Amino acid sequence: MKKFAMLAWLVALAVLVVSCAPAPTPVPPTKAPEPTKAPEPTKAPEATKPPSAGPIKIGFFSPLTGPTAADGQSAFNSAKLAVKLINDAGGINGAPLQLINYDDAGKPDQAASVARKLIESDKVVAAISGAYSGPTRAAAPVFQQAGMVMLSAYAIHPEITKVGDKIFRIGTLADVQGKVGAELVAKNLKAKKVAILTIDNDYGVSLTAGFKAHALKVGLEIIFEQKYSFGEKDFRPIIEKIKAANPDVVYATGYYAEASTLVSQAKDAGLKAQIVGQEGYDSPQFIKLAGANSEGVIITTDLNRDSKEAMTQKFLTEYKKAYNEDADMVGASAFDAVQVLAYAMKTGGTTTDGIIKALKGLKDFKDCATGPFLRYTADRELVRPVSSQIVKGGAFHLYQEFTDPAVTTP
Amino acid sequence: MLQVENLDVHYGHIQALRDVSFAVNDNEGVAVLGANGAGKSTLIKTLIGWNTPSRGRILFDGKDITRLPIWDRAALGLAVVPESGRVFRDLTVTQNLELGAYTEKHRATIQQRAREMFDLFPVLNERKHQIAKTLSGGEQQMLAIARALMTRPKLLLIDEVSMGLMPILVKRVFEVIGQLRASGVTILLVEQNAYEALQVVERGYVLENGKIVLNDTASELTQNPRVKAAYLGG
Amino acid sequence: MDYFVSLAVFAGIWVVLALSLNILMGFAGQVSLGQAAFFAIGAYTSALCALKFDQPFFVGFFAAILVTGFVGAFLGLPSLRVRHDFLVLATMGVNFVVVAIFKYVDFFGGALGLIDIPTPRFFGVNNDIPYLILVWLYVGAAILISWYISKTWTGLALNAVRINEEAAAAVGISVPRFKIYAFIVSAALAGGAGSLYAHYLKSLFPDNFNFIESIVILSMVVVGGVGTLRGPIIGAIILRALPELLREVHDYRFTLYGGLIVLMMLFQPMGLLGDDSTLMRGLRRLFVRKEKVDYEHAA
Amino acid sequence: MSTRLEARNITKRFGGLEALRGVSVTAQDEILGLIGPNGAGKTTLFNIICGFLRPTSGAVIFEDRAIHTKRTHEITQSGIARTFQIVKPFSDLTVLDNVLAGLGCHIYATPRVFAEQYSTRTTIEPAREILAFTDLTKWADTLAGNLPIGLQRKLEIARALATQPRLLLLDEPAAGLTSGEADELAVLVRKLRAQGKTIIVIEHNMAFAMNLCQRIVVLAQGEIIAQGTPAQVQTDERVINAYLGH
Amino acid sequence: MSIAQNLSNAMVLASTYILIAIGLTMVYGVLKVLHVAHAGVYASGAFVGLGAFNFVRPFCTPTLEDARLASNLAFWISLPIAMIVSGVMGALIYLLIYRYTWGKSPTISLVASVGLFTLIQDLLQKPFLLGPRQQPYPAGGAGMPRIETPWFMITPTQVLILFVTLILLAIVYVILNRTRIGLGWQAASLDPEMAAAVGVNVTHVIVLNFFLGSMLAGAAGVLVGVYDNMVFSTMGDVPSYKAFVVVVLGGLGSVPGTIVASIVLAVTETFMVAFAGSLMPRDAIAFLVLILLLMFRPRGLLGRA
Repeated sequence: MKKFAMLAWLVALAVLVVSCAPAPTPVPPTKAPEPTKAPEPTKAPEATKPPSAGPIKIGFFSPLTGPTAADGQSAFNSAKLAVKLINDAGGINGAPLQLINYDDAGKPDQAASVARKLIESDKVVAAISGAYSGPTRAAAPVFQQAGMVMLSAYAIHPEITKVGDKIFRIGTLADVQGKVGAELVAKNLKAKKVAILTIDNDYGVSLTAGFKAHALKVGLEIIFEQKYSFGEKDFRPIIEKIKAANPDVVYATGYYAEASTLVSQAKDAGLKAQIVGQEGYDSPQFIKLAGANSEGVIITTDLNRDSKEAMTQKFLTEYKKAYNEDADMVGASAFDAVQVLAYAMKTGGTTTDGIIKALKGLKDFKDCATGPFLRYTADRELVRPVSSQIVKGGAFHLYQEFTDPAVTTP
Repeated sequence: MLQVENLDVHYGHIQALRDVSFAVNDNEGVAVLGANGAGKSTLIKTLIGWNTPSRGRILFDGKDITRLPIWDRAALGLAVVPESGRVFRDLTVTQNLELGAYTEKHRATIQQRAREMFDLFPVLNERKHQIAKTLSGGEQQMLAIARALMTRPKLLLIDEVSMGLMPILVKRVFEVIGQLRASGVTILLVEQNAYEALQVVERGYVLENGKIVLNDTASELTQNPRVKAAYLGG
Repeated sequence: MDYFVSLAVFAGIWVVLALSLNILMGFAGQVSLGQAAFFAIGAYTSALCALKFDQPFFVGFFAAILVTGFVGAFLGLPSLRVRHDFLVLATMGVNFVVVAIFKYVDFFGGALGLIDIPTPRFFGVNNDIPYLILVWLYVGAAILISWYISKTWTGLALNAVRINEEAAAAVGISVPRFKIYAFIVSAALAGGAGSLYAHYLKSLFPDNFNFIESIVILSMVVVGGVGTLRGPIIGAIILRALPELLREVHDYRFTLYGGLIVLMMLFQPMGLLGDDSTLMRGLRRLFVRKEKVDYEHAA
Repeated sequence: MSTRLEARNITKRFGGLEALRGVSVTAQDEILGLIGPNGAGKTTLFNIICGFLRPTSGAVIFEDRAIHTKRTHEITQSGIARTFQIVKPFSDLTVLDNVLAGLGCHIYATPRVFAEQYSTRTTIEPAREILAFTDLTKWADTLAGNLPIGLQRKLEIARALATQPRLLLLDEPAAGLTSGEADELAVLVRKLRAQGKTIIVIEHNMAFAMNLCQRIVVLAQGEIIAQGTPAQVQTDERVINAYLGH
Repeated sequence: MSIAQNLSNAMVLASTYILIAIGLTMVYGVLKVLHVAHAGVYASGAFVGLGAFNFVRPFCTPTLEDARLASNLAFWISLPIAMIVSGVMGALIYLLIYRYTWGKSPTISLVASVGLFTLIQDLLQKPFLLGPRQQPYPAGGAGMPRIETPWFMITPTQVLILFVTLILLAIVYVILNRTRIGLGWQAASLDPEMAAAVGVNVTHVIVLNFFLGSMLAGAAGVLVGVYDNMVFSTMGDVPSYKAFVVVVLGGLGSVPGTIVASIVLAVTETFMVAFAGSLMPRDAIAFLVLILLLMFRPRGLLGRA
């Protein structure tokens, strides 16, 4: 036993030492720029190289472990795909892009540290958050303070962009999504009575706030409202109550895991009301998990799979080709974040000021999966049409496009 | 039957038994006497296997069982009536008896023996299906003895059977032990109640502070002033 | 540099958390899986002082310590009723309820959390170094407090309570009172750490304080060595640094992390630096010549 | 002789079991022996006196004050200390610290508990005196858990003495001791008596009790069956019956 | 809203709690260990069940015309496979870990268990096992009927869960109360030392204990996976603490107590979510109930004093 213990300790120690030893060159976990990244025989000349000759480094962080790892993986995969497509097409004015990704494990303090690591050790020129609101909000001030642009791909917390003039957002603000939801319910579905289900995090709360604000204007009656927790698997008691309240529409915020459970249980319990969701549902996973129960569910989202835009279709097919699965909304947003950033660097150069200037000047940008991007507001929020989709025949299809600036402007 | 050689037992740094050697022969009753804390319980626990000796050997039927797992000792024919009985409190009387014969695989044999026990202890028969914890202290002690007898043990270890019992019950329990002795069961008795214990055994040892200080026949020990002094307060 | 500063800041915060739980667990013997609740209460108190009442950092910091200490006394009450595994579960429940309150009550920011918490700047220096120094001053204070407690009558009483409550009562120690003392000090220390965390991270969400964090804190104390001063410090630094160091093998970092904890518990149950650990025995053999006590002939 | 402690008509029930039935005991300034077979209720009575248990009915009066509603630490602070049948030293602490823990008795309830270090010259001196008195000086720096049982019993007495009690309850202090150790112990207890402390001893070892105690109360089955001088008790028919099992 | 419908839903929820918690209770009964990694076994069970289901289903199709029938058959094959693999996994956990931490401070076992749980979850998340995404487990009701009454309705999947739970409970009951080994278990959980002294091989009993309890957890994983039509690597997160609430409510170590506590908790949750769900999340409610109960009954609902 004694010897065995010692042996096990040695093994453990060896593992630790090996894993702690700094890798000779910090190999970023992306394979995309590999061809251009020639083996570096010595490190010394690197310092003397002109900055334009090396790859342009973009920082990226997303949850690759923990309960939100699936979204982090989608985001990371899509960003890698975008970088590959850009590099295949000649990079940024000849210089290849290099994506440097770290796992934040879904934790804000890890994101805050990772942000600093990206800035210092990896010397990135700009960063993209492929993370949820908590980590994104924790990293944003770090980039702001370092004078570096950060794009939030899909985190929807309203306060993220308020951190400062260097923080931009790709995804539609929750407030806008909520408003579009209310518009859809009132105008397109011609409903009167609505039940609201709110997931008890920033995402759900912001969506519900937007929805309720607009619901007053369009004359909806909210007859039921309830919160539930992230990861909820048992909506049955709530559904029983909703059935009793008998609304026309259930506006249910949440992500696809909760949503697929909700729509299945609603169908089981014989709930007749139309279910309306948002981009959190927008994943092939939703249809895969809910199966036939997902038929007829309407959501508001940025990704229009029926879009005729070349880049949308290219993203969808290339993603499927690269990863052998269908792309989702989170991935599309991360993809677009890279696209927008690449565009900004192409037009404005790789300095922070240049990127900001280019982003501010963005007009009707169509080189993206969830486009077109009309412009950035002064608050660095994106203005664009919001689409709504309906599940039909086991796939998302366009239901209605919302372009009314009164609704879609943040 | 049982031979103990040079046994040392430690609890951490405390030594509870020092160089204890003794033997129990076939069909013999032996008592180990001693005051509280003299090491009697430690001795029994070491024989059962609850304690591991730091030195010495325990031979049972010629086989070295010093390092044998506890449950295998039961299979060899070593049964125990532990201090305060330790019946399985939440199980029924019958279940307790069945557990006594745990090493016996045939159901019919087990039932047969359980019937024998009910004959031997009619009071248990009345309470067959009762949960053990509802039994009185004396009944629990009887149950513990019956449980130990279920294996038809070669050697029965009995630890402080009189502890916490009313004098009338102590009498009754010792009567039962006497009967067992008479029917040829080999018994090692650890007891504070020297007077009763020496009535039912042939030989005795006196343990003091972890050491065996006296070794004699029961009748001699009863007369021995040292025992008398220790127990009857001189 | 900033990266290491941030690692050092967080490491310092976790060292305090580990030390705070150590007072409860190592000194008073009360195993708690709710330490993140006190951490949360401190963080929220301090953040609210800054955001809702416009108070400077130090006001929030001391308010955090006071409020958490007070709440600690209250939340320590279950320890008077229930023991051992029941207490573990009860404290875990406290963690859930506290997080739920922060999440569902709008005054505390609700699910949207608290944001724009200012990071204080000292001496006109425009980086985080002074803050880092402040954090480690607090770590020093926590070490000093732990050390001082262990030297005072309170420490002796807590030790007595941990070892045997009945014997403690029999020498005149009010067991409930000292358990509550331990809860107060432990909670207050964790509360201060929460304040430092809030002002460094600048934003707070209720989910930052899930009971998983309590488990991490407990693991730090146990891996390092319960009841010692060095143990929790080293445990916190190791468990905090491990995921960062393992970044290079990032695909398996939590597999390794979990595996190492299991191995630790199998082969070093006293903790890396516990009194009877291999490492400490080795160190002692190297540096101290221990006179052999002859227990045999004690009597 | 003034009455130090009076237990009045104490009854204690655990569920259906009656451990004590209307027991009344008075202790003057003396060494009082409490004997009886196992399960007689001796330790239960101790536990009631020192506050671990509440009597189902009856009262405990210590120096004219009722203490049966007080908690253990308050009772200890008011001047009653005890030892345990199954020794409970603070095993991870040194022998010296164990005694210091007892010395803290009158500090624990004051604010000094936070400010003062427990191991200073002013506290170590009296602690060492107690160690010397109980002949434990040699073991001062040994962990209590590592001591042999005999010394642990002594340590329990030392720790109890450190609380400066006027009434000392000793629960089977001679159990597990060699006759030599028991004799030493008896000497120690007499010395304590000479210092003016009242002592109640639970004892199994009759020889020890008869030798040491000035007066003896015999309990059996939760009732007092006899009391008097050792000589009286020793010859009492009921005592011999109940206790010696004849 | 229908009280009867909520009650019937709650009973199904209770069934899943029972299956997960009984294993924990059995482990606690003998070892007094808070076995967090049990939730890892539960998730692994779901994963193995799903893997077996997906592997077997294509083989069932050529011989059976009806896809529905094929899927049902595949489920009934996958369930015992998942249970056996989970059982072996549980037994290994004891043999490799708890055997060595037993008898030391309970926090050591707890921390080891937490480490193991982290490890299991992280491994499950790897692409060559389950991957980071939720996977559907489309077994439906596995051939069970739908039950409809005027007051409430039970879906085929719910019938399946109730049915399997009842069968497994019956088996556990028979094993514990009618077999020699079950008697040995009861004895070992009451007094391991004494049980060993009458010849109960405590090591065997404990291994069997882990095997059985983990089998039930594996079954729970499969059933919950089918119920939610979702299997994912972190599905053990909630059970890792919820099962403890059940075990503690039940009085730590009492099997009947666990069953009662599961029902009490499921019913409380169901009705509290309906009436007070916006005041507090479900788990916080569960813990509030636990804390309040512990303040009044410090040893759980059916705990021994």
